[in-house]
Amino acid sequence: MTLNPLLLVTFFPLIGVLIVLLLKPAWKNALRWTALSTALVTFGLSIWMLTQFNAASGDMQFEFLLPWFNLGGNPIGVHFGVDGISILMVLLTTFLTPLAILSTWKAVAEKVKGFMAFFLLLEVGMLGVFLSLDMVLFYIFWEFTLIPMYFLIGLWGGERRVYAAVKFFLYTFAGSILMLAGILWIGLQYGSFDLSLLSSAGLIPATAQLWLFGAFGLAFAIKVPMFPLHSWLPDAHTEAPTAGSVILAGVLLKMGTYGFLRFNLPLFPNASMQLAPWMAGVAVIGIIYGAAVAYRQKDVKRLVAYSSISHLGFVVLGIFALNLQGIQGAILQMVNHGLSTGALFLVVGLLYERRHTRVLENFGGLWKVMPVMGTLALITVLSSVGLPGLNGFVGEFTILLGTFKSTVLGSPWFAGVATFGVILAAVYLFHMFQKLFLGPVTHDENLKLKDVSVREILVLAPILLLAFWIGIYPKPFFMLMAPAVEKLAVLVQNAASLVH
Amino acid sequence: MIPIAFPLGLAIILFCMGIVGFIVRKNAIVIFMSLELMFNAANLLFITFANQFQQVDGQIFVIFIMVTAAAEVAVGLAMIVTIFRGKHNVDIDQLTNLKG
Amino acid sequence: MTIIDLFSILPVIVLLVWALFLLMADLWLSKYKPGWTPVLAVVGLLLSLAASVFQAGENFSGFSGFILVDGFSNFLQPLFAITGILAIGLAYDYLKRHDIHRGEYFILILFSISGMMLMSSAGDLIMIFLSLELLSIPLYIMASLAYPRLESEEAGLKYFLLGTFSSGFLLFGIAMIYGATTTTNLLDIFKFVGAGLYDPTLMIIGSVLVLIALGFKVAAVPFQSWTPDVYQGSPSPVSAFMSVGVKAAGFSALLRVFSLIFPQLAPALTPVFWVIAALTMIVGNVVAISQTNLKRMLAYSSIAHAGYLLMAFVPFGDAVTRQNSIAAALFYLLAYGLASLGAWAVLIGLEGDKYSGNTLDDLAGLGKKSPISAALMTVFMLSFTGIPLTLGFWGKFYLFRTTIEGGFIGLAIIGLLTSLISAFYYLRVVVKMYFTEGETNFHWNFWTSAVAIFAGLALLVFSFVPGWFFELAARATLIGF
Amino acid sequence: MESTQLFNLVPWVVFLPLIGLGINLLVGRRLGEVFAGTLASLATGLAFVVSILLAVALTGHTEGTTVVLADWITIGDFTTRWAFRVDTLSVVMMLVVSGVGMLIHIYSIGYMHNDVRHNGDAGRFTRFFVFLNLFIAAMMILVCADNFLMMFVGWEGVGLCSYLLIGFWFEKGKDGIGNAIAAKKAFITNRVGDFGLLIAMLLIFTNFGTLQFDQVFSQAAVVAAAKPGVMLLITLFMLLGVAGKSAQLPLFVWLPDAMAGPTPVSALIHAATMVTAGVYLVARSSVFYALVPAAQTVVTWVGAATALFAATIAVGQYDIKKVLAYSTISQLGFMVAAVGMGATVAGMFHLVTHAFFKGLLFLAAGSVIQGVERGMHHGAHPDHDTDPQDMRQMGGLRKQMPLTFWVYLIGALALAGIAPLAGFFSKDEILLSAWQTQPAIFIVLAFAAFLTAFYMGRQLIMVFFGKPQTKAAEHATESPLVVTLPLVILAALSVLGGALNFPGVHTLETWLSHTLGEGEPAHFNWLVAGISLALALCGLGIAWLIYGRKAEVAKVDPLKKGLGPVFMGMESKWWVDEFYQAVLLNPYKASAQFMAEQVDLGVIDRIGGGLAAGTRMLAEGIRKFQNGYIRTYALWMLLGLVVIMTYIFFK
Repeated sequence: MTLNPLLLVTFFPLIGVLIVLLLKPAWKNALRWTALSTALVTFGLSIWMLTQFNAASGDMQFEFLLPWFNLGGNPIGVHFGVDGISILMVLLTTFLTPLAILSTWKAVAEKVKGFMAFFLLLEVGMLGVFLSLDMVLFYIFWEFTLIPMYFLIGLWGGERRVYAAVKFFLYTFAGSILMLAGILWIGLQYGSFDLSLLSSAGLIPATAQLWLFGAFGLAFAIKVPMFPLHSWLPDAHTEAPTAGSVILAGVLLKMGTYGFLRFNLPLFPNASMQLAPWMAGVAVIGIIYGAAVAYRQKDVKRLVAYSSISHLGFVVLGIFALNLQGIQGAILQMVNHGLSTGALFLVVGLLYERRHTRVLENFGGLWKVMPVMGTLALITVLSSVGLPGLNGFVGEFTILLGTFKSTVLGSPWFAGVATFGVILAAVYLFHMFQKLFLGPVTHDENLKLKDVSVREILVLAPILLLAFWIGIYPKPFFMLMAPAVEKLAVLVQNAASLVH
Repeated sequence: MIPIAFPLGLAIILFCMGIVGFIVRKNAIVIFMSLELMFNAANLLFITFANQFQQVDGQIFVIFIMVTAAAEVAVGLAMIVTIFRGKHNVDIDQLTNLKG
Repeated sequence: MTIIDLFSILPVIVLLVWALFLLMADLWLSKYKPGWTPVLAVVGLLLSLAASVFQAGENFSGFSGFILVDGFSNFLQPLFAITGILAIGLAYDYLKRHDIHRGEYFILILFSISGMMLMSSAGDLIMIFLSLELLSIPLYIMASLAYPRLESEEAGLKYFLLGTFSSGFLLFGIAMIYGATTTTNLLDIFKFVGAGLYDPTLMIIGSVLVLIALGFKVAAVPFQSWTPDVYQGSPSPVSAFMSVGVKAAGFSALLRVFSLIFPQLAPALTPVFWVIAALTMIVGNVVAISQTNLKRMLAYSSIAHAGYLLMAFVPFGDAVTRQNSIAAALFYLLAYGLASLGAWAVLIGLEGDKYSGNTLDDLAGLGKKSPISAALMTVFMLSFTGIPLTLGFWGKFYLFRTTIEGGFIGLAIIGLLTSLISAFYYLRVVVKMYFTEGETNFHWNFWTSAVAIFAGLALLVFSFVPGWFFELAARATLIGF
Repeated sequence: MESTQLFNLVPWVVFLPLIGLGINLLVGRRLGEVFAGTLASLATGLAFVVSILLAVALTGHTEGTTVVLADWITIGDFTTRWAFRVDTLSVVMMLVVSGVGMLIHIYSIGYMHNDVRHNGDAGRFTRFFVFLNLFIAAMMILVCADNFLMMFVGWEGVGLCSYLLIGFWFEKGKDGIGNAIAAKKAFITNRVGDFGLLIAMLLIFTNFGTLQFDQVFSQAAVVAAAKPGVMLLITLFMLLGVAGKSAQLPLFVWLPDAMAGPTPVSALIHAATMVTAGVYLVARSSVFYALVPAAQTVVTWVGAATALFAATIAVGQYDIKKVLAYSTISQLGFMVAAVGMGATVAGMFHLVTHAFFKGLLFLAAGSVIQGVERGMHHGAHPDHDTDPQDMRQMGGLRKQMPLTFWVYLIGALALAGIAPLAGFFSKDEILLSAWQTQPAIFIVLAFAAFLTAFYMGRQLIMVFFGKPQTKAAEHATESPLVVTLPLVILAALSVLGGALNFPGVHTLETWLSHTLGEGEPAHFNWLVAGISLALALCGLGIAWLIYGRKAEVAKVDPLKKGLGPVFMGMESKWWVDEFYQAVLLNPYKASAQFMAEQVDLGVIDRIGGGLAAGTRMLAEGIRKFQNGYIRTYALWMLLGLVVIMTYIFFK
């Protein structure tokens, strides 16, 4: 049989892990290059997969199904598959990982070996989450991602890293155990853990859907994170090493929103319909709340962390608009947030490397000192602010469009308030940019800061180019996801009609 | 032929005495005796039922139990002796270093 | 007495004979070749392991129903044998370092294990009592092996007194059941109970008393109080052995006894088990987070895991789920046993002379000092927590699945939440090892490490092929049910 | 047919500036000021040429066309594209933007040369032109978009450029941070407007199913009949957008602060082009407003009120640029009022002429400022306490800077509305339509016009007449040719601009009618013209009486005695900024602070920790029972037994 591209993409980083483990801890550059090249090859593989991918169909492709074992009559299979929704997440992962690794060149000076090993393991876990179609398999990968991230924060993090790491672990674990209960219940009721078998319309009775939605939803809501379950995020972000924050914001949070798309919508369509207004309401609160809190942060990383809460509020809002514009916008916004917030964290990381502080007050006037850096940071901020012509706007606008006309939500107020969040986004982000780069140079240490090096430009440039591309010509992205999303929307509609 | 209730009641009383003794006394030796009391209450019960069912197994069990009880006593006394060597008394209320 | 009868207890016979021989040989060996006793003990265990494997797949009873050889015993007996071998491996270096290298230890282990083996295949209540004593009495001695160390003696005496106290209950309970059903043979009891030929009052009292006695052995709340003290006071290898062997034996007895009592008394007993299981999980996990002594922490964690195992009993009422819950319990025992032995192994390596160095802070910096053992410890902790890619995850998975299958979602949720609490203190171990600076004095010893590595690898590797063990556990049916 | 071929050039009005800024971004710094400046000017100039060609093509095909470049967003039933609308309206805007833009580019070469040196960072010269080209590109997108969403790109794009250019000297200003704050203020205030526009677009799409101009406007009548409420909402939210961009009440506050930007920026963005985007938007969607009288009234009143309000403030200012800024707001009020009254052409006409003379005024003001700056640097020990923008420290400059004086005079008179300068005709048309439709509006606007004349007179006198008030003013010198040349051209335009829509000829009227539909040309009304001219003259006259006769300008403004508290209000901008500070900003800041500290750290963040602490306490509680006494343990076992028994027997 020919080698399945999904297996190749998912598990290729393991080869890198093996090599890394074989190398001597002292050979730091060798370790870095191994990790980087592994990540790059993985990216290449995912691109190759993209070329093989048939964008016209909304079905799962490259499906790989290998019966694993049987548990009391429940077959548990190694079932991978990719569709228009997950392929974007996969590409995002494989795209950000090498950049993140490249960004650690100077930042991670000791224990390089462990860092790289954990990082590649993390990539495997994330890809597995996005590609697995068996609920048990999904859960395994979902939980597995905790471990490398836990160590990345705990071993290479800031002062309060232990607290942050444990908090991160426990919060996510708390959510996922209830999801486990849900998974087990479904498996027992319907004799299978296989999504492709389960997500046929109207399978699960509406009453059961409600609490299953809760069980799964809680896990995902904590991961997203949605207000008020977010309090792990600022700590995790603040204490994690730069690369960790990038992946955390860029990919890990998407696991939550992806979960909503992959599980809650197709499996519990009625509950989704029923609870959509509530989810949307919480999402909107999150948008405003995150923006407001971000505005008053003194630590740059905390500020960006809260901005993530606000931005992901948009994503959840779009998902629960339950129409094409909303969902497609949400998916694109997942990518956008991955890019722009990832870039923001990279910028903050660069500043931290030079200045070893993240307190806003210690900066100011840096645009004069490091013009290139200033420009890159500005573009990043703009894409995060949702300036038309950059990626953020396309996502936000389509989400708002979907929400505004959503019949499920049935009220324009969600979109209205969310739109107000756009103003607040400008408030805190330009506040940040001003504190960092504008005004006079208030601290002499800042006067001799070096501008970005070629390597650092190499880290940021691809992200920003992609940001422009999505902003100006998002068509290919939408076309990639459209069939899958239409399938999903139809499924939800049918299920709702079936019961009523 | 006395009614079954009497020996049954006696056995239960003995058993409870054993329990109470175990809980209230502090001298290890006395606690030992209470344990024996509990065991023998069980023996009595076996005999009674064996007698009632006209079976022999019950009585055989009693033999087994006595043997094991003896073994336990041997071990137990040995322990108490070693502790006595150390502390020069056998007050179990002083054995509370391990707690929490 | 026929040859079949002897064959039915072949592993036990082998072990006992070997133990007696060794007992005499030790008189001479202990003087001239002290190193040989453990080796020979291991040989004996291997022999009986071979014997029990030789028995595999058989289904028959011996000694007129006193002994039952079935998938259940075939699953457990090798487990006991292996546990014994590992326990010896753990003790070898430890006893030397604390110069309590006494040959009795190894021989007593053999006796105790033969008791456990008998327990797993006991077909008669009296047999259960006898095997219980046979496995406990040696343990009483081993617990106080470290005399004249007071903690050890205290542990021994506590264990002994409370143990005897509980076996008093057991005995009285057996007598009651005997009175209720005119027999002590499990299969007969099952028949009579099924046919309704029994005195319900005596029966229920008796079974509750038995439940308490066995609950004591497996350390179920509120009969768990002895566990922390004894585990802390006894020499660590003994605690390790107890935490696995005794628990497994106790559960094997519980499964045997209650699989026959349940059909009739399910409505009465299910809620009891529900509450006990919930309490055990809660108390075990909650108290564990406030422990600073690792031995006590492991003790409480063992209580907690007893709670998880007890969950398997709650759906025991309906015959459909029963097979699953037996299998789940056995599978969980396997996962738990491996992780527990491994954790104790690391702890033993950590424990300095004079019994020092078994507090949480002594772990600080282990990640640097001895990366492998730290990594292994992490694996054990994750397996305890039930994180995927360890056998522990599948254990919990199967267990919770069974509980939900039985329709006890509430209990399952409690279990899940408590495992969240457990994550807290298991993680703390990892935090100490990796995230806090410190100087540990870790004694690397081949045998101790071998045990840890074996357990760690088993937990990791088998987690990729759990199906095989599920099959094995599923085949561990009880004869006659 | 080659003239239609010309239409396909339209994308270049965007691409050319982009190419210019691209090149400057990469190599501009290395190739020096002259190169960068000329390149940027060239890019804009070529865009101007393209615009002219388009205009030529339009004469043949007045219906115009749409040039589709590519799809943009397509989801389900929602689809937008990158498409350029070429019609008489958009081309007029293109001509103004690129034409005035080009002049200002050229001017900037000279101006910025001094400016960057005066502010001590010569390296920033190129950046200025990059931003300027970016602005031209964004403005072009705004004016030639064929759908609302693409227009929004330009809409926010120009907002960004204004942010960048206001904050061009981001380390200068009050406490060094003033400019940056002004920039932020501008952007966020605009965002508030954009919020309105966004909502309007959402409403439009949900009710029209498209955002394309032609399709939307063709359905407008139907929808208006079906859902009048919706139409009202759309128009009003749109008005919010207009108020943001065109600095109308209540969102005008950002424009005065925007003067922090270099003077060419004030001329180009904050007078000639960007701020007129709002007017353009209303003109573009005049179909909507025609259908919703209520909205029309609102728009008209907002415009008129702004016109008067800003004019009053302008009277009380001392900063030469601030006066012009408020005057701009006021003039924008005129335009908005005009388009509100349905006199779209008049609005557009005033927009064009205003672009000429207000651009001129700002540039001239810039020339004045730099003249004074040169004066400051003159002599052995240059003084730095002079504020080169404070009119009270100027005076008598007409001798030092004659050319600047003359062009400034022309501009001022044009703005004041003195016949036959451009301003006269355009403003007259607005007043005329007000006269015909709403007398009340006419009165307000007329008074505003009077004040306009007055404060311009005041400014002229304070700056150019009387004696020099400071050494700097004495030693001020005339600006170089590169600066003055654009002034002359603009001056010429300000003089002749009126011809664009000369009464009776109505070139612009007919030209725009192809896009806006036929409206009967306003017939020149001697009475109205007379009134407005008279008002203008006496405005100037009174200014002369108050300020001109005294030899030197009093330190205390003479009006203070006359008006007292009223003047205080004018001087301090009627405390609008303070009001917003108190009512909006501080409350938001406080509540955000509250959420960040009390709610987030205080409550939400504590939940997890609280649970952990609770568990710990529980643990400690249970430990008490584990007291080490064997008897206790036995007791627990017994208790368990008893409980179970009781449960079983008494359940």
